[in-house]
Amino acid sequence: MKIFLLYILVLLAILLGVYLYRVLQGPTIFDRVLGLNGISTKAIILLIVMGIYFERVDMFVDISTGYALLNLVGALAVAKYLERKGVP
Amino acid sequence: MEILSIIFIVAGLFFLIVAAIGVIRLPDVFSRSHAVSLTDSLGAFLMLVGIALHGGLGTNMLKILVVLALLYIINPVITHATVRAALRSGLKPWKKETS
Amino acid sequence: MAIRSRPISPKFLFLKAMVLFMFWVLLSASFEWIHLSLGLVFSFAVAWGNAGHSSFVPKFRLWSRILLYFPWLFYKIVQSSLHLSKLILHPALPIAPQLISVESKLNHHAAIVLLGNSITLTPGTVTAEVDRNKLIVHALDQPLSEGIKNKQIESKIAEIFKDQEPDL
Amino acid sequence: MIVSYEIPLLLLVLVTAGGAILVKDLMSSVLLLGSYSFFLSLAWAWLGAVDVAFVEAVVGAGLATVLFLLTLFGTNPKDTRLRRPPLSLATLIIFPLLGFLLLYAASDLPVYLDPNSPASVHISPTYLEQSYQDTHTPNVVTSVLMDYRSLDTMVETVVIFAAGIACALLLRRDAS
Repeated sequence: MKIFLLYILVLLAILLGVYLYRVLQGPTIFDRVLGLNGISTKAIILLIVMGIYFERVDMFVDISTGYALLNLVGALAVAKYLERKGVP
Repeated sequence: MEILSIIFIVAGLFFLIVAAIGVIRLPDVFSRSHAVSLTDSLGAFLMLVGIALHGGLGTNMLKILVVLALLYIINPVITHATVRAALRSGLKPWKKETS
Repeated sequence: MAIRSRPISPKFLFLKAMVLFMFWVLLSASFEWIHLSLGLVFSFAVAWGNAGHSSFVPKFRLWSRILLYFPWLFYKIVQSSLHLSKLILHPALPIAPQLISVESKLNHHAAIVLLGNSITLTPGTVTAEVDRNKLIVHALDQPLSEGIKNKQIESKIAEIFKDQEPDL
Repeated sequence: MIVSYEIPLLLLVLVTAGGAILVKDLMSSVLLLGSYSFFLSLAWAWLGAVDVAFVEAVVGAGLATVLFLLTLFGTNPKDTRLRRPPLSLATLIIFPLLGFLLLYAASDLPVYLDPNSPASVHISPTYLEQSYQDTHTPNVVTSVLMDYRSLDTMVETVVIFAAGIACALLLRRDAS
């Protein structure tokens, strides 16, 4: 089971790399924002899998809750900014 | 229980990988947002339920389900905000050239 | 859409504080009296601090109907996820993205919010703009936009909100 | 079994950091910095420093992004395009040299997770064993921060508070 979880972790890191490609390359700014949202969802899942791997889920779940809430604040701020100022 | 959780996790991974392929392949912001929402809804659900089953009953399972509920509340809001900003800033959705 | 500040109803305040307090207990997972009393104080403070913003006072019957709506929504999510994965993995990428504009007959703020969130949560369709009860939806191909146009989700939500007073 | 899973995470951190420098406009740079702190806090979480990861997520991904955006609100749209001058010769020589020196110095550090390293035999066991009897604080990090070096922490807080008040006074808008 532990090896299986490790494979999942590595696979999730590769998926993070895929989204990072979208953030780095994305033709418009909205592609970057979208990639960032994908990264944060993936990071939340990755943290919980990490918690299962270390058998300390109680600590890691708290961070992922904080991630989720902060991600909301950050993404809404970005969307508000882009709506008000237009595409740079 | 163990096997059930592995099945859930593998199914979730399938949807995550499909969404990543979609984020690379699809042509513009609007259609990519569909791929991201695919991960956010079904992929995350299957992954987290699989992990919660693996952990067994208890407060940890409950906390993981709380994170899942938060994801389900937050993600549509973020996707909608991004897409609305894209539409209002004058981006045109991609159309097939042949039509 | 304007935020009206209305008189704070004590029952609503108490319910909100209790929900926040449950969240606190779940996160702290400790039952010492000092933690519990701190949580109680803070949840009442937070509930009182933003009591003026909410215009939606939930009722028990409504909530139970909304909870019964979620499994059906999840079934729709699974259905359209499989459709979308087939589209993405298809080598020719047979997509036909389109913006469609939908006018709904719902007349509650909460119902419109639920409709928009359901459409966004279902893969393949994203709510791009909401103006009172007119929604602009971006759909990835023809069957998905047909699914929005025949108003299956909307009729379900209208069923939920049928005995509420309209406030839009 | 010790697995070096931190290598892919650090690679992602490196790519984002490079991208944030090389990208063309400031807004993308801010977004890349946000994903940078996501990856960095994943790396912290993998190394077991959960509270550092939490602070990195809160401050780096949440607050810093919002602060950068507030700054960008105040700028002219044409200022956010970046023009980079070509690198000078001194930069090209000094920075690789500095990196080489740091790597050279890092080779003297004890191996990661080595139980015989000076840090884990000299003073840490004392704190780990006695902090609860001394201070009655359940969390060791909190007991070190708030009890053993409480004066230091207090003065730090005073400095941050003074800086915050100074910023608020400088940036305040006049009513007139």
